[in-house]
Parts: sequence; structure tokens; C-alpha cells
Amino acid sequence: MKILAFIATLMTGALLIYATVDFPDWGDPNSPASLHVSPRYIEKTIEETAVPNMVTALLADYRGYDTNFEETVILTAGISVIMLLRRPRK
Amino acid sequence: MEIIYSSRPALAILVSLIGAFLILLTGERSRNLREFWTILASVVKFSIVLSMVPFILDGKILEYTVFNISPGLSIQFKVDALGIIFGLTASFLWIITSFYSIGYVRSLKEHAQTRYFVCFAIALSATMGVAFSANMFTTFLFYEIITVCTYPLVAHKETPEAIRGARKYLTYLLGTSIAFQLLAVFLTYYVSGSLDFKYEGLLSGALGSGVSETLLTVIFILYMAGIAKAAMMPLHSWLPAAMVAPTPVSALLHAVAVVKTGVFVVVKVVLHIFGINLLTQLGLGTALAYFASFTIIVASVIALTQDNLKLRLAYSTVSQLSYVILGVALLTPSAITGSIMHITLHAFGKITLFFTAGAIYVATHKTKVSELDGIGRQMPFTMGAFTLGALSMIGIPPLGGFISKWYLTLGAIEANQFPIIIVLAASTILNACYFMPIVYAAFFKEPLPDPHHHQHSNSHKKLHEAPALMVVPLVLTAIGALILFFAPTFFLDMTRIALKSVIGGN
Amino acid sequence: MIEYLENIIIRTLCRFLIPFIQLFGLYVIAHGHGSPGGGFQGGCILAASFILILVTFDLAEAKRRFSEKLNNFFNSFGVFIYAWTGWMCLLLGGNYLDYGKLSQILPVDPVKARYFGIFSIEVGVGITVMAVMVSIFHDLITGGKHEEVSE
Amino acid sequence: MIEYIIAKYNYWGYILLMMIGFYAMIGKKNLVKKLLGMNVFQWAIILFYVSIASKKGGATIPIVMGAHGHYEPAQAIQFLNPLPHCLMLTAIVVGVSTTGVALALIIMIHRRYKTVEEDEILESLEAFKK
Amino acid sequence: MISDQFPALIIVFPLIIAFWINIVGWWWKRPCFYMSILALSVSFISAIGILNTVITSGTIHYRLGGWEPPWGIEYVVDHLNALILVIVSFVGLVVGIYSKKSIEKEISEAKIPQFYTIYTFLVMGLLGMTVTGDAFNLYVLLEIASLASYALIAMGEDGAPLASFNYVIMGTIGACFYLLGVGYLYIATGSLNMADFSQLLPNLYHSKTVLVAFAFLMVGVAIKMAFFPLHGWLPDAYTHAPSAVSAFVAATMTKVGAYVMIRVMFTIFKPYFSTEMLPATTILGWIAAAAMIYGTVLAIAQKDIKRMLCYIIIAEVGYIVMGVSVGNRMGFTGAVLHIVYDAFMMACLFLVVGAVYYKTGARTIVEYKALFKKMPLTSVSFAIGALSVIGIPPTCGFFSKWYLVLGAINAQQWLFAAALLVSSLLSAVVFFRVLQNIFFAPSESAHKQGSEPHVEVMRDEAPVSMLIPILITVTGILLLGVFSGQIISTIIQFTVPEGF
Repeated sequence: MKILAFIATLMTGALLIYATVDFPDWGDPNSPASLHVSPRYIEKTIEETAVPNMVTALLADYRGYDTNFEETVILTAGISVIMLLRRPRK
Repeated sequence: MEIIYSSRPALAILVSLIGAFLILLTGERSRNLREFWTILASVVKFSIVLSMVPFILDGKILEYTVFNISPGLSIQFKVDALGIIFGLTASFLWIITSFYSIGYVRSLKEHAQTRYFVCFAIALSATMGVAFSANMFTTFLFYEIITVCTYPLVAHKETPEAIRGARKYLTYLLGTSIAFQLLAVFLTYYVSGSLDFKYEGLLSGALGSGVSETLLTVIFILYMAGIAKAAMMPLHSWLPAAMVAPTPVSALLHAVAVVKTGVFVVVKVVLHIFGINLLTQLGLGTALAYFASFTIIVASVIALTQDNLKLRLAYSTVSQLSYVILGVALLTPSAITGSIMHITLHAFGKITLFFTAGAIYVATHKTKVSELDGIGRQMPFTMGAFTLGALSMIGIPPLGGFISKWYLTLGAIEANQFPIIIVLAASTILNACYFMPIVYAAFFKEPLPDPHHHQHSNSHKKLHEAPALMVVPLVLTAIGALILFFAPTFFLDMTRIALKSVIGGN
Repeated sequence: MIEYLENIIIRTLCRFLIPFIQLFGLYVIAHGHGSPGGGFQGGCILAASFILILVTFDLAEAKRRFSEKLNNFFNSFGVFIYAWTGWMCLLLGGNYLDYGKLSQILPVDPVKARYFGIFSIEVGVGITVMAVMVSIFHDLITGGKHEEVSE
Repeated sequence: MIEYIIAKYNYWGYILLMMIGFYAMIGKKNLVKKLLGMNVFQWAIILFYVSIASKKGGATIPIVMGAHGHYEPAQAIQFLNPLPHCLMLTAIVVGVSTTGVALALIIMIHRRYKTVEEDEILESLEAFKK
Repeated sequence: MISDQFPALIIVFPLIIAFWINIVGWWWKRPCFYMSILALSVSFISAIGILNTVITSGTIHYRLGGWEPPWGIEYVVDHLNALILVIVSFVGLVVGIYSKKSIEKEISEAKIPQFYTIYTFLVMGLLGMTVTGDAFNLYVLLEIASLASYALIAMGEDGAPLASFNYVIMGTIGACFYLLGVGYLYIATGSLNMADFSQLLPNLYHSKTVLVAFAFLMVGVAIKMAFFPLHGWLPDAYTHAPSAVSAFVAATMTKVGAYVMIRVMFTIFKPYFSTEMLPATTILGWIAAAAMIYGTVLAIAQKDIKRMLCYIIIAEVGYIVMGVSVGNRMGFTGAVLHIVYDAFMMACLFLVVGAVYYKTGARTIVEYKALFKKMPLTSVSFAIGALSVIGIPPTCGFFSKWYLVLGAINAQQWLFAAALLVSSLLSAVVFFRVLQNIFFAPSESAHKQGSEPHVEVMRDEAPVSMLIPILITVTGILLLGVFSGQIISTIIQFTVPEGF
């Protein structure tokens, strides 16, 4: 079992390293990640949402839907813990 | 030949489904009403089937499409001569059987009678579906429905050996049909892009379009292995196992509906899927013929050794079914005539025999051949009918069985397959060997002291028949077997029409 | 079940400290626009203040400050604020979460309306995160047996 | 080769973390250790995302500075990529929630079997069967 | 106007009701059930509306927050996920109605509000996974669905928490692999939108990053849909869950997983990438063939009926993947058809098992002896569901298998077809063992013939609120099959990816 786990881990690691070979260098300003969609967030945030903090604008507006369900996730967790653990009050 | 679009085939199938539903609704509350539904459904069904006959006699074809699943794949009914012969036989015998089984279940006080009648009705509508189906898809669909809805009938007694028998029944029929027949259907669809029955044969053009002979042979073998209902030799043993069922079930289903469905599908596959020319090219017909004749002989020999009456009848059925297969396998006009005729004629004879077996069981609770000594004096009508049926099985004029054997022999001569003629002769002798002793014992032997009935010794002297509801039907079927010899013209015409469509000319 | 710190210094200190922590949490929520922060971070800080009550005092005290009912109400209500903001955009004829439409009811232009929409959902996020953190923490440390602990 | 490795060094870091977490999740028998492994695993992914966001060359945190009302227009090169940060805020919350539920489950399991060692639990189940 | 908002409504209406279920339930427990039914029925209606709109006027694009993709998140609803939406919301509604009685029996009365809140979240999460067109958003909703199912499964009887914990571990591995795959795609393309991916990726198909991303996405989804070598968590989890929960989860969760797999293979990546450039489909096909056999064989070995059905699910997932992997029109049609039909079959079977458990507490095959005399309707429903799983016409299971086998034959994959038929045979063995026990068990009434047919056995059917859902699914099983033609011609034929 442990051996299997170890082999699986090694295989995953090998796969990850293999993938990393084609990554752009770390912090490369010209990597596709920094060129495709993110410039708009950086440059247009002010005139589109009047919010200086881009992360907040992105979190709550451009991708507000994600955040909505992020909250739902944590609410689900809370209610689940209540349902699983809390003893009903007599 | 022109095609008429009519919903009658669908109605013929629907009516007994509705009947089943009504039976289910009525249930145990009022038995007479329930039985009334059964009778009504059977009569209506028969009249619907009968109403289609004139069209067929004018050489027309009735067609009805229920719905298309996808291009080249639809649930569709097409009534031609071949189908109508089978349909008529089954639906007519259903009427008689329903009377008979009412008598049977009531005098034996069977349990779960509602289930019994419901399954019976469904089985019959599925049989009609097979008889009238226009493509292999519909055929397979109803073939499976028959298997599933007769399973409760075989397991009806719910005793351990009944359940064992039913399991064997299911394993053979369902297993082979899913494993082989379904695969064969898939391959047919793959090869020809359609599943419709064609008179010249659906696959007849396949060789031309570059399908390898081996593939076609494989498909053919898969079909033959997949249609276990025809009870060819390696896959026959479900039929004796199914004899645990109540006798009416064995009578209608395992002498007419189920097994005849099997051979009917074989006939369809040979004539309308492969077609005569293709099979002669591949030389598969002869192989099938020899296979069938092997079954005929061996089954008859086994039948000789059986002491249980129903088992003996079962093995005789196995061998008689192979007559039909043998006929179509010979691929000559007279042989095919013979086999198509045999579907009907054997039905009448064999159902009579099963009815008598049931009647004897109900009257005296005897199941063994060795117990039947002198029973003829006690149940003269029953045993008289038995004699007629037996003669018809053997094929002695003036009884129906003679006609089909006659045509089969002619066909064998046409195909100049002399070994086959010898097989036919031998099997005739064997039939005589396993039927005649029963008749002889029944009428001319002194009855042995009866362990079952502790009455004083002259009890067997006086008449002790089964209830009239059972005796009348079996006498009727026996007479039917007799009539069919003197007035076979109707069926012969039908067969001729069917043949014309297949072979062309007359 | 749990060893509570019976240390007077810590208690007084915390009693003194907690309001400031909560104030800071509110600040982080409110200023999530212009400075690092936002609903999630602020909510966590608020939750930390209540958890501090629990570890320095006991569960009864913590519940007196922030009752179970209220907690349960909050953890749903925060998300409700969020979803309701989206719904108002929906009802005002826009798509879900299209804050620009809020300008029809707010006295501002669409862009500024987005600003306020973002603010309201940040508040919602903060409330939910605080309430859920606290309730999870309570349940986990007590194994759900609140009443046994509080007596 | 060496500068190639240098160029991606914190990717190697997250790979290492990830392998540790993964091994703990599938290799360890202790449920709590499994859970810790799960956390390491998730944080490794978060590290990966965040390191996508980085930009060399004087890029700063993605907040436009300036007095109220008037901000100078922002250039993409000046600021880090905000998208991964936003995604990871979500991922963090998801991780927290999963951990919470998993801890609750562990408490339930401990209540029932009085242990969090998987094989001991299985033994007690076997004993319960017999 | 409201019809434009259906895509939002289907998700957001349950969301906003769920909070109130939780809040109201704290003081007043009775309305919780009705509120959740209201939410689910609204999303079912809007799912129907979406399907209708898609059929009439093609794919729907819905921009959340009004931001155009790829900057904002958008819903993309084409024929495929419209169909899945209808199925999921339908099963959710039906099981919701069913759950009233069984939940009252199986979990403590004080926890009912939380139960319905989380149940609504679960349905909503699956619907959201289906409807979204954004890869990361799919991850978030996947986590909602997973968390909800962890909690609900852990509410089951003894042994459920451990099973649920293993599910947590496996599920998190799956979700994290999916997240990692999305991250790789992001670092390679800089986008998160599925349509955008399919635009940007073809130039990068030879980048190692993209290849590994594909691998991680597939593995993650495979874990979530319990595909054969990674199915370990499923039998325990679904066996111990409360009956209503396992009915819903078994019917829909694996199906949605299969849907996501189809999206990954044919929308995020172009079909020719998945079928030709990589041997992915071939490998999948072989594993799927193994899965069919494995699942049914282990199902034969089981005594507990629920567990037996769980292994059947594994085999069914194998069917679906096989249909996708043969890579032609017939097979794909069969796969989508099987997703739909299998949802009905599994719902039916699990609901029946739950109803029997509710009435008699029976779990093992032996305890089902002579059930027919006690609960005739339920037994007949079970029989029909079983026949459909075996694939006996005219039940719907036959038709989907028909297309699957034809697809395998068209692809010249004889072994796949053979494996499918063999597993059908084995499932026949599996189910007729049970059916024979239900219908013909030699109970005392059978032997004393002459006695009036079972008067002494008193009928004791499940309550109506459980019976009606069962009967609905059964009618679905009986009717859907014959309408396969219409379903395919109106919906499924548009879902087949180009190049097939």
C-alpha cells in the first residue's frame, strides 16, 4: 500500500516536472497569463468600476459569480458541521 | 403485390394487452368476469386475425408502422401469408386453450390465477407481434417479451424444482438471445444498414457488395444458436425443463406459441434475411438440414426412454420442431411448403396430446406412461383424442401430419438428399414406437391396481372423465387435426402465396 | 471538557482588546476597495475576536455575546445580502449581479453604482465568513455538545 | 541548464509540496495525517497559482494609488496579475470549508470508534461483524 | 423577458430559497420541505424552458454581471447541457418529494432544516456545474456539490462517517487535480473560458503543459465520476448514505461527471485532439470495457442490494465512457442516451430499495423473499427497473445499449461490443437472483395449494408520497425508450461533436 502510494506520488511528480518544462519563466511579464485577459482588469478597473483595488473589483464584480458561490461553499460547510455535530437542543 | 396500410395487426396485438389489463383490474374479486375477459380477448383477437385473411388471399400485404426509432430501424408490422398462417393457428388455439385452462386451474384450485391469465394474455400478444413483425428489430423485441412474460408461467408452481426449471428456461432463452441473436442482429444491421425482411433476402446482395463469406456464415451460425426457442439439439434442454409448468402452459406455449415462435423466426431468417440463393451459394442450407435431422433422430430416441408422459411429449416436440427447420433448410419449394404446413399441423396434433396429458392428470393424478394401462376404458374420449393426435404426429393418413411429411419427403427428393428421406422414414418409425405403446396400453391392457385411488377395484370400469371444460377442447383439436387432412386447401393456398413471394413463379 | 485560562490578566487584556479587533475588522471590510482587504479578510478578523472570547472566557460567555440563533441567522443572512444584490439587478432588468443597473435606484451613475454594489456584497461576505467561522469553531472544539459545556 | 532551473525555482517548490501532500493523503493510515496532507496539497496548488501572477520588473500589488477621484491611468506592466489572486481567495475559502467538514467527520468517527487510525477502525469493524 | 433569465433562475432561485429554509427552520420546521420543493420545481420548470429555447433558437449565452467573456463569467447552454439540466432537476424534484417520509424516519427530526438546505445546495451545485461555461466556475460549483454530498452521506447509518471521510479525501484529490489542470491551461493560454480555450489551444497542442493539463483534467473528472480504477470511494459512500440521498446522488452525480468529461474532451479540447492526436479515447475504451465486466462481476458477489446497485453504477459509467470513446456518431448518441436513461433507472432502483427499507428494514437479497405479496407495486417497479438495466426491450435500457453496441461495431471494436453484451448477461444473472426471490420465493402460501391465493398475506405498500415518485420514474423507463427516435432527432443529434 505504502509502496503503491509512493509510486503514484513519484509518477505525479514526474508528470508535474514534465509539465513545468514548457512553463514560461517565473515572473515573465510576457507570459500568456499576463497578456491575454489580465491587462484589461488592470487598466480598465478604474473607469469600469471605480474601485482602485483590482483584486476586490475582480473578486466582487468581474468574477462576482464565483465569489457568490464561494460564500455558498462556506455556508454549506457551516451548515454541514452544524448538521453533523451539533446536538439538538432539548 | 400492393401494400395496404391498416392498423389491424397492431389491434390484434393490442387487444390481448388490454385484456391482460382488464384481467389484472378484475383480479380475484370476480373470477367469472376475469375469465370472461380472457375468452373475449381471445375471440376478438382471432376475429381480427381472420379479418385480415381476405386481403392476403388477394395477394395483398397489410403494413403498419408504430414508430421509427431511427432511420432503418423502426417498430413495424407487416402481415403476409407466412405470418397469417402462424397468427391464425396461435390465436385460434388460444381460444380453445383458454377454455381448457379455465377448467384446469379451477379443478386443481391453482394459486395466483390472475398472474397466470395475465401472463398468458401478454405472451399471446407478443406471439402475434412476432408473427406480424416486419423487421428483425421488432421480432427480437417481441421474442424477448415472450421469454420474460412466460417465465412466471413456468415458475408458476413456485416449488423448488419449478423455480429450478424456470431458471434453466430463462438462462437458455435469455442467455442465447442476448449473447448470440442480438449480436447477429447488430451484425446484420452493420452489414446491410437495415433490418427489414425482404422476400429475396435482406443479405442477398451482401456477397456482391464485398462482405466476406466467413462473416455471413458467422452471422448465420449466431442466428441459429441465438434462436434457442427452436430447441435445436445442443440448446434443447430448456424445453423438458419447462415441463414443470401447468399443462395448459406446456400445451399452448411449449407446443404452439413459444417453440413455434422459434421455428417461425428460423424460417424468417432463412427465407427473408438470407434468402434461398445466398444460402445455396454458401451451402449452409444442407449443413442446417443435417443438423436438424440429427436432432430429429436423437430426440426421438430420447423420447423412447422417457416414462413421464409430458417429458416424452416434450422430446417429441423437440424432434418435430426440427422437421420445420429441416424443411426450410432443404430450400426447395415442396420442402418449404411442408415445413410451413407443419407449423400448423404439428400444433394441432401436439396440443391435443398435451391436453390429454393434462386431462389424465386432473382426472387421475397420473403422470407416468407406465400407469396408463387400461385408462382408455375409463376416459374413452380423452384417449380417443390422444390416438388421433398420436397418429397425426406419426403422419398416418387420414390425419394432418401426413400432409406435411408428404411434402417434406417430396422436397427431400427434389433436393435429391436421399439420407434425409431415410431420416424421415426412421423418425416416423420412432414416433410410432413411442406413441403406439401408450395407445395400446390404454385400450387393451388390464389396469393395474391403482395406488392413488383407494376405491374398490372396479372404479376404473365406470366412466371417469376430466371436467367437460377440458374434454371438449381436446376433442375439438383432435377433430381439427382430422379436418386439416381433408381440407388443407386453405393452408396450401396460403403457403403457395408465401412461396410465390419468396421464390417467384408459383 | 476544555481547560479555560483562569488568568485575570489575560481576561482583562482581552476584554480591553476585543473592541479594537472588531473595529479593525470592520475597517478592513469597509476599506476593501482602496486598500488591501475585503469581506473575507475582515470577516476572519471579526471571527477571531469572537473566538478570542471563547478561549479566554468560556462558551457561555461567548454565547452571551453572540448567541447561537443570531449566529445561525447571520451565516445565512450574509449570503442572502449577496444574492439579493444580484436579484435586484435581475429585477431591474439586468443580468444577475449586473450592478450597473443599481443606478436606477441609487442616486449615482452606473460606474459608481458598481462601486456600491461591490460594497454591499463585501458586507455580506464579511457577515457570512464571521458567522460561519465562529459556528464551525464552536462546534469543533465542543464536539457539538454546547449545553454540556456551558453549564 | 542551471539558469533554466533558477528561472522556475518556485515551481519546483510547489511540486515538492504537492508530492508531500499527495503522499500523505494516499499513503498515511492516520486520518488526521491524511487531512493535513490534504491541506498541504491545496496550499501547494495555491502557491502555484499565485506564482503565476508574479511579474518581474517592478510590478507592484494590484491597487491603483492616488487621491480620491483622480487616478493616473494604470499600465499592465506596473501591476501584478490580479486574476490568480482572486481565484485563490475562492480556493482558500473552499479549502477552509473542506477542512472544516473533514474535521467534523473525524470527530464523528472518533466518537464512534474511539480512534482515528484507519486500520484499527477496520479491525473494530471486522470484530463488529463477527 | 423572464425567459431570458432562465439560466440564472435555475441556479439562483434555489440559492435564495435555501437561506430561508435554514433561517425559518430554526424556529419552524414544517415548511422546510415545501420550500425546498418549491425551489426545485422552479428550477425544473426553468430547465424545461431552457431546453425549449435551445431547441427553438439554438445555444444560449448568458453573461453574468453583464461582462463579456472571456473577462466575465458566462453561461453557455447548448443541447447537451440543456438535456442534462432537465434530467438533474427532474430527478432532484422527484427525489425531493420522495425524501419527506424516508428522511423523517432516517435522520433526527431536529436536523431536517439543515438537511433540506444542503439538499437544495446539492441539486443547485450539480445544475451549476452543468450550466456554466467557465472552467474555474465549474470547479467552485463542483466543490459545492461535493461538500453537500459529503455532509449528506455522513448522515447515513453506522459506518457512514468513515465512508464519507474517504470520499472527502478522494473527492478533494479529484477536485484539486481538476483545479491544477485548469491552472495549467491558464498558464498556457491566460484564459479561463471554455469557448476561449477551444479557440486558443489548437496552436499549443504540442506544448507539454497542455498535454499534462489534459491528463490532470481527465483524472480529476474520472475520480469524480467513479471511473473504474478510481471508483474505490463509491460503493461504501452510496451504500451507507440515507436512501433519498443515495437515490439522488447515484442517479445524477456520476452522470454530471460524465458530462464534464465530455466537455473536457470535446469542448475545451477539439475532438481531433482527444481522438487522434492522443490515444486517450482508445485507452479509455479499454478501461471502460474492463469497468463493465468488473462492475457486474462484483455486483454478483454482493449480498446487500444497495451495494450491489453501487457496483452496477460503476458498470454503467463504463458503458457511457465506452460510448464516448469509440468516437463515432452512433456511440456518442448511445452515450448521451445512456446518461439520460441510466439516471432514470438508477433513480427508480434506489428509490425502490429505499421504500422497501422504509417499510420492512430489508437490506439484503435474502430479506427480499416474497416481497411481491407484501408490496406488489414496488416489486413490479423494481422488476421493470432491473429489466431496463439488463436491457430487455421495450424498456429504455435496451435502446441506449443498442446504439452503444452499434457504435462499437462501427468502430470495429468487436471486443467492446462483446464486453457490453457479456456484462448485460451478467447483470441478468445479478437481477434475476433478486427477482426470483421477490416473486417466487417459496413462501408458505405457495405450498398449501387449494388455499385462496394469498389472502393471509396482508398488503403493506409504501406511503403514497414515496410510491408516486417511484411510479413516475417507472413510467419514464417504459415510455422514454420508444421515444428514443424523437429524443435523438430533436436534441441529441446536435450534441455530437464535429468530426464524428
